[in-house]
Amino acid sequence: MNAVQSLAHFIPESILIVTGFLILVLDLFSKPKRWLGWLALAGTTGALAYAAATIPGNTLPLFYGYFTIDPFSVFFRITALVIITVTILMALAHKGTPPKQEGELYALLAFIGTGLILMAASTNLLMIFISIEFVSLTSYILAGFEKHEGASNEASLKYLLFGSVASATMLYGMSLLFGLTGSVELNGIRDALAGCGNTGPLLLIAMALLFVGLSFKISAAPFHMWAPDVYTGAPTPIAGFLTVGPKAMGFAILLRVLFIALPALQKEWSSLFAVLSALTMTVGNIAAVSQTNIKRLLAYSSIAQAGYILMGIAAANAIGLEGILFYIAAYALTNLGAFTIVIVVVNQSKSEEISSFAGLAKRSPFIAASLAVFFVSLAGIPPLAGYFGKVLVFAGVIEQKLVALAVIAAVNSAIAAFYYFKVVKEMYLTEPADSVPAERPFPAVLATAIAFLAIAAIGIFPAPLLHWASRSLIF
Amino acid sequence: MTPIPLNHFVIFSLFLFSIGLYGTLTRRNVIGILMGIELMLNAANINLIAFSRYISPNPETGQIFVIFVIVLAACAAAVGLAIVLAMYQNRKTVQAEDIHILKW
Amino acid sequence: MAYAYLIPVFPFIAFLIIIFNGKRLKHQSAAIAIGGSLLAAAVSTVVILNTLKGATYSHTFEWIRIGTFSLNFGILIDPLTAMMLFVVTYVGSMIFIYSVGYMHEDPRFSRFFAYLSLFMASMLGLVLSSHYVQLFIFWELVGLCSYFLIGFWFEKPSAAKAGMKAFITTKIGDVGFLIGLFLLFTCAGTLQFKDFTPEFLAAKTQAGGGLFALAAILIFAGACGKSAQFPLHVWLPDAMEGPTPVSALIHAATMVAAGVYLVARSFVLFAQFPQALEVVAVIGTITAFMAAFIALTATDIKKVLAYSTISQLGYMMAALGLGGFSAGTFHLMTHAFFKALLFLGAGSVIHGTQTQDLREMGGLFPRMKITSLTFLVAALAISGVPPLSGFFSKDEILLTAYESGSRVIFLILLVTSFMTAFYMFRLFVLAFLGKPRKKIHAHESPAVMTVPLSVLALFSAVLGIPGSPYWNHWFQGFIHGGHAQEIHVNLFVVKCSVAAAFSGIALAVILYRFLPKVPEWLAKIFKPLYLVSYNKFWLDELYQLIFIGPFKKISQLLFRFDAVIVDGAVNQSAVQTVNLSALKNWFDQHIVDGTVNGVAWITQRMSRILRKLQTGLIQNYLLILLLGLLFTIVIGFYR
Amino acid sequence: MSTLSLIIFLPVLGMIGVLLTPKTEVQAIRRIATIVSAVVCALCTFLLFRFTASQPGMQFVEKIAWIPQINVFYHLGVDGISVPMIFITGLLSLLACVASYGIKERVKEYFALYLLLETGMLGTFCALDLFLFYVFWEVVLVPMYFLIGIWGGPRKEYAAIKFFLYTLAGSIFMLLGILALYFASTPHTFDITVLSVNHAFALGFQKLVFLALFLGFAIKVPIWPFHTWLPDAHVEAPTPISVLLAGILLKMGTYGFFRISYPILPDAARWFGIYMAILAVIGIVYGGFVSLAQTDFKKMIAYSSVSHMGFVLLGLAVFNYSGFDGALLQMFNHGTITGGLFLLVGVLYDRTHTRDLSSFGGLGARIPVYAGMLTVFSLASLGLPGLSGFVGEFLTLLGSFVTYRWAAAVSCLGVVLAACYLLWMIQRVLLGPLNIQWKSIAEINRRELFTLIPLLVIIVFVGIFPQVILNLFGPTTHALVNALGGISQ
Amino acid sequence: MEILYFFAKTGFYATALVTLAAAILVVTLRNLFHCALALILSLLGVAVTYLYLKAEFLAIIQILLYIGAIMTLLIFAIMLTHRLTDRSVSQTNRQSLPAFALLAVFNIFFIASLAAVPWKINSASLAAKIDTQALGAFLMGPYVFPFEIISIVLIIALVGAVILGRTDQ
Repeated sequence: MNAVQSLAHFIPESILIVTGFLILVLDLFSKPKRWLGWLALAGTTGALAYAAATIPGNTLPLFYGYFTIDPFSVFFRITALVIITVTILMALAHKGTPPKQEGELYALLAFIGTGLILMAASTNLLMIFISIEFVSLTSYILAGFEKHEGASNEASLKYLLFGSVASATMLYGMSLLFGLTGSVELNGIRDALAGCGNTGPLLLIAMALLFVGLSFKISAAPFHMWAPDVYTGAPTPIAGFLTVGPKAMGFAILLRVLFIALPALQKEWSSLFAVLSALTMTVGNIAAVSQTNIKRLLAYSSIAQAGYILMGIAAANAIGLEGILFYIAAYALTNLGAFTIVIVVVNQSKSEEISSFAGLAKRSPFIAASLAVFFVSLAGIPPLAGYFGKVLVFAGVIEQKLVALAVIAAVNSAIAAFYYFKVVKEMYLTEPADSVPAERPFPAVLATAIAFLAIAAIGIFPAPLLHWASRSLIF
Repeated sequence: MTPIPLNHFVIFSLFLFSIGLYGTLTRRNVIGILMGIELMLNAANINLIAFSRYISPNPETGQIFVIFVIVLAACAAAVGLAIVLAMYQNRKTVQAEDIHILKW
Repeated sequence: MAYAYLIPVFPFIAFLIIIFNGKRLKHQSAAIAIGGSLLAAAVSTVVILNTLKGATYSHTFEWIRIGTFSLNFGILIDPLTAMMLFVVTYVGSMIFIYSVGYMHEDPRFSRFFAYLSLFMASMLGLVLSSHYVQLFIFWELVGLCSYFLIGFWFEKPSAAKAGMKAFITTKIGDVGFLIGLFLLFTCAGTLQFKDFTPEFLAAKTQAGGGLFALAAILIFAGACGKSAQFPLHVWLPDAMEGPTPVSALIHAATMVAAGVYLVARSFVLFAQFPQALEVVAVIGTITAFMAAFIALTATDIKKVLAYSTISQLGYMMAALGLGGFSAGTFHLMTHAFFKALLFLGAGSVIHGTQTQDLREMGGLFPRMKITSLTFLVAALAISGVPPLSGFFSKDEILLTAYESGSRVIFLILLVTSFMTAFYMFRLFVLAFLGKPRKKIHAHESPAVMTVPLSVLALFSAVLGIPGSPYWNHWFQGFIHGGHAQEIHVNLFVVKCSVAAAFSGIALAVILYRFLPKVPEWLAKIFKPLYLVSYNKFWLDELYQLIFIGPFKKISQLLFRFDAVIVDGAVNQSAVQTVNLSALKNWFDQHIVDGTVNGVAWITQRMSRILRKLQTGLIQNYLLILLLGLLFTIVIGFYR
Repeated sequence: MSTLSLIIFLPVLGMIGVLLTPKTEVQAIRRIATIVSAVVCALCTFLLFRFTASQPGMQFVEKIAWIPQINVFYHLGVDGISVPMIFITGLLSLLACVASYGIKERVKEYFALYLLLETGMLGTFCALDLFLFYVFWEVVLVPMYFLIGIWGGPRKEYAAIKFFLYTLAGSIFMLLGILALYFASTPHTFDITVLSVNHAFALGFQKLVFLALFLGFAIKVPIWPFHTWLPDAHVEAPTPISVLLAGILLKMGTYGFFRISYPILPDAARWFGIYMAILAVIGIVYGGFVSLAQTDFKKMIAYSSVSHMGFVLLGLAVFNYSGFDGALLQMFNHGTITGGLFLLVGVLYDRTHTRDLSSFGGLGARIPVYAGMLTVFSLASLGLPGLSGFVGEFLTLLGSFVTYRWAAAVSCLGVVLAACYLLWMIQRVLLGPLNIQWKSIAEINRRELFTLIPLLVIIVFVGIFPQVILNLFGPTTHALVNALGGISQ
Repeated sequence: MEILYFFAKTGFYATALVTLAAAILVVTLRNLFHCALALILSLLGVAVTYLYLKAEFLAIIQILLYIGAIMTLLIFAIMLTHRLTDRSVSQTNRQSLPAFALLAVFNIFFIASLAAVPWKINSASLAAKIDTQALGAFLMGPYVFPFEIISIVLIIALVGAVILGRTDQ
């Protein structure tokens, strides 16, 4: 489809881009900047509404195939828009953004939303690289947004360095893949590989190099080392965003690469991801156990969650893939909800230590209950959304008879429950230091409510989402 | 005429890549690390162009890819230096070993 | 005789009325209890009269049915049942009446009668049972009542302990009983009494069920517990902590006889397997002798009677074990009356003197004439002085022993008979004759106590007659279901028996009435023997040493095992190691305060290692990235 | 809404009601919770009477597609195995609710969680879909964590997290087993009734799945050596929660064997029978010995549960009519008896604030009604004939004797030990000279009696007329035994 | 002609050697300023390599854009580190040995694998001539979308650099 025709299907992204530029412009003339956030919110909501209302049933290779709208990318497009909407709400609730820079923050968030969708809609190596760099570059900036905070600087810098090395490595892998197959189109790569049948060892090296970049994006061990530091140092709303947004889209790309371009190597990569999955969840969970900083705990938790999602890839069967999509949606909502609560609490206590959650249940029962529900969902306890995601990926693994992985994951789930409940314990079982109820900014309440209701609804009626996920598996 | 064998380009780029990676791993200075990254990107670029020329049915693919890579590298350099600058303002250091308040 | 089920119902109703209205009823509860027992006695009388005419009755209903397996409970009335009914209702009623006087002052008067009624109901239920499991149920219930009544004065720690000891000791026997029942059931496929006929057993044995003897012996274990047979007899002397009427009713006349009843009831089974019978005989003989030997030196009036009871129960067991079905049951009946009488007499003495120590008594005869006389009757009866009841029943046992061919058992039983006479009269002399050894304000008990004494004395005196040659051994025929038994009188045995009785009496009277120094002197000469007797063969101590102590040890050990090993071996060892290091604080904070099992500990440990990797230095991260890359490649290659 | 759904979700409605009530309105909150529990209890009783015992199949079936993509159904139904459990759950929930009036802190949260717990428990016993079963199974977990953790004793946090993690770890393995079953079946299904009929799984597979499920169930029961969470949880939990824990939660484990492991994995079940019997016997004897060593009243009862649940397991291990019936009956009985004992411990603890057995003594004279109650429940617990405990133990032992003579024989030691520790407990609490400290201790009050009398009635009734309840589940268990190829005796 | 090719080939290998040598200097020299110079040399070498691959436009881009960017880098480096570079401490950290070892392993793997690769040389492409005009047409044609996206990225980078880089007291 040519560029002009394509624009008709590019409206949600256009809305975001226009919103971004509009904010950048308005920012110059406006002293109070808060309303710009609401403007951004309006933009993302509008984009979301439009995207949700116009779901094309077939595959649309927009812009000469550089932006593919298919059920798969639609799923991630809507996920991305939800993520970015909630992130803007979080940013609105967060205290600590330098007032001067607020406008740019919302603009960047609007832009990064576009970047996320690009990632999901990329079907060739070029667009994959560009969109990843798009999101990464914006993320580097966002992570360092509170530039007077040493931690924020450091997070940003580490993210940049690690991200750039990973990107360069990935690019090197891409170049080899290009050389081995003569194509940058995922379809072309598949055809080339299917044709030759004999997959040389260099292909494996290329694949490994490529996976470095993708694994960096989804923070799979051992390419996760940046994640805890960055999530801890970045401003909380950004940290929340980073744990879900780029990760979710990273999975989207990974799925496309694996299932479109590299089905010929399925044996190789499925066992590779089985190992990475086990390693990732184990590392994430075990490291999380001894954390005392809530953001850091959530950072490791999000690493572990990536490990669970990888189980679906290791399984590489229908239910596992449905599980991945389902898991990503559920996990995104839950984690964003949890970070929202962290914002609320940290706004007041100024401390990110878990001890600042002490007795929260008495001070602000609703907030505490919400966080408890989020953690229960993350721990995979029914009947909440997180549970069903976990069941599906477990199911995928079991169907493939990867018993060892299943057992490792089971043990990990128990370990995970321990640290999630460490926080729950702090909220419910420990006496509060004071009885001042936490301040509840409206955007935070809204974000929490969205997350809460969504995960409860998905938990009790998982069928629609599952249905959607299974329908979205058409690349 | 016999063109230069493709493998020679690949090996050349491999070495360049390795040297760049080595630099990122060992330079104490953040700017040094960034330089290493540039070398790695260039290595990839050589590959892309070489393969584009030798293998791809669409010989422009690699070149255009490289153009985008170079632009993105420039963007990354800009952002990276901005971050380094912000860092330097706060912490008065650009030594990688001093950047470790975030750990564990 | 369909109304027979009413027999246990009356006392049970009495129990229900009293237990729920105890506070309101106060002393009226005695009337209700006595009413219950008398009604039971009345109905029993009708039943017994019917039985005497040769009628039997059985009725069953289904209690539990699981698939093809069912437990059909019901009522079985045959001569043996009739005899037991007679004993239980008559002796029981007398003791109920007696208790009104004895317990008059007690604050838990009504509670006492409630328990007594419950016991009566359970005991009657036991007697009427037509099925082993049904019997077992009532068997346990009488045990429970015994537990309650022994510990009736539970403020006394010794009483509370005695109750527990009784319950647990008998429970051990009961477990044997229960396993025996299971075994019997698996062998025979039924547990109905009436199914066990010699033909049936013979058929089953032929078919290959060879475990019957073991089942019988295990059932006998239950009887051992209940009837205080060696080695489970240790609870009975302690059970004397209960009020004396309880001792009389439960621990002399009825409940302890239930073991004998059980063996008698299962006699067909035992008779089929000589090995089982042998065990019964040997245990009975040992018990008879041992208990009598201990009784020689006991100084507590009730303890003497308790050992005497054990000894007499051993006698009965021995009789059954030697094949003397009628001899054993006959002695059961006569013993119930005279032993109840003895206990009640002793109770009267205790009531009158407020002491149980023989060494403090003496010279009660003039002050407690009725008590003394009735006691004398009972003592003569138990000693086997003709023509009182005990003579005939005991004589038959000795005859059985003699004819069984086992001379050793015969001799031992004979010696036991001698000792019985001796310690009985030692007791009688010490308590009633001579001069008071201490200032005690003895007085005769009220009529409500002495009248039952007199009635029981009457029975004790004449109850031997139905089984005597004068009635042509009518009782023996009756108990065998109307088949007249050929029993020839063996004059040698009679002579021996009479000689033993009289010599025992004479020796006791001489030693304790006229030569009071000699017993002490004898005790010194035969010091080892004396000590053995006085310390009851050290069995309590032995049990403490080999059972109770180790059990407690095991339980403590297992508890510690549970806390230490099962509950996180790693964890605990971790505590130890970590205590040594400076990590203690960390440990307390994270482990003791958070989690505590081994997995958690390992997790924490690994967590720390992982934290070490997370140095915060970006280049370390990058190095790991490179490692990861190689790792990935290697996995790809060597998948 | 149909009966079962109503039973299951009424508590949730009640929870919402409680949540909507201001937290200062303590009376109203209690009233809502009590009324809801009472209605549920009434419905459970209704269910008990409307249930047609002679039919072995499922009744009151409800089946609605829940997650059609993976064949998950909201599938409820009851048979003879679940009906008694549902009944006792309804009953104990009501009684424990009344017993919860003693809770003074954070009442609103308490009752909200309490009602959620009730839903989970009832749901577990009604679910006929493995997926649904697992959901309800886990729903029990979270409220329980809070109920122990917030309202528990001094070491509540430790006990709560230990309970939580231990059970969770087990149940995740159970989930793996469930998923394996799903994939092994063709067409893929979670339906317990379908899986039970259609079992052509290979033995190796069965064993593996059985082990996975076993881990989940065994921890819940708890089977030795997975029991160590139990004493801690019991000791720290508030009285009503201990009641539910002992009375119902433990049964969920053994129920799982009856409902899932056995019908679906018959070959593995038979293969593991002997090992289960061994564990059962160890549990019985071990629990008895360890109970004997306790000085803490509650801990003693807790360990006695290990012993008593051992009997259930023993009955389960023997594959014959009397074994299974005995096991089920023992489950039912243990619920009533141990529930009652925990209530009684609570009554005493409320008055004395100690559970140290050595600090009591002679209370029998001071509070005779309480003493009577404690005695009767203890006697029932030690298996006195005439009370319900005996029948269960008897049938279990009888059944096990048929299959494993040695197991039955050794287990009898547990019977003796039960007598030892319970009577010793009675002696230390009720008998002996009165400890002067408690000379003005108050007699058990009417509310507390209300919580005990129904249990007492059941204990006596079942003790005397066991056939009534045996009829209830007999046809179902016998059908199960037949399906397992066990001995029809 | 042959000799010309020979020189051309030799020229390529010489360029490659120089490039690699310069790259090694980049990662080993102590003085950051010297490193930057070496980097320029190295990038120039890459540009020459592009010429060998008949990508003249790319070579120009490489020189203009890359060297431009590097100049910026250089300026910042000097600006920020003129005090730091004088330190006589090593500019490499303690990881050099493991890094070297791991990279050596990687290279061995790589080269070993490389030998086995049957490159499918496309002679049509080899012969094809891609001039600047054609590239421009491609960029404005099928590649317009990535091109537009890149422009957004550039703006973002610009905004980001401004936000993070500006000093606002």
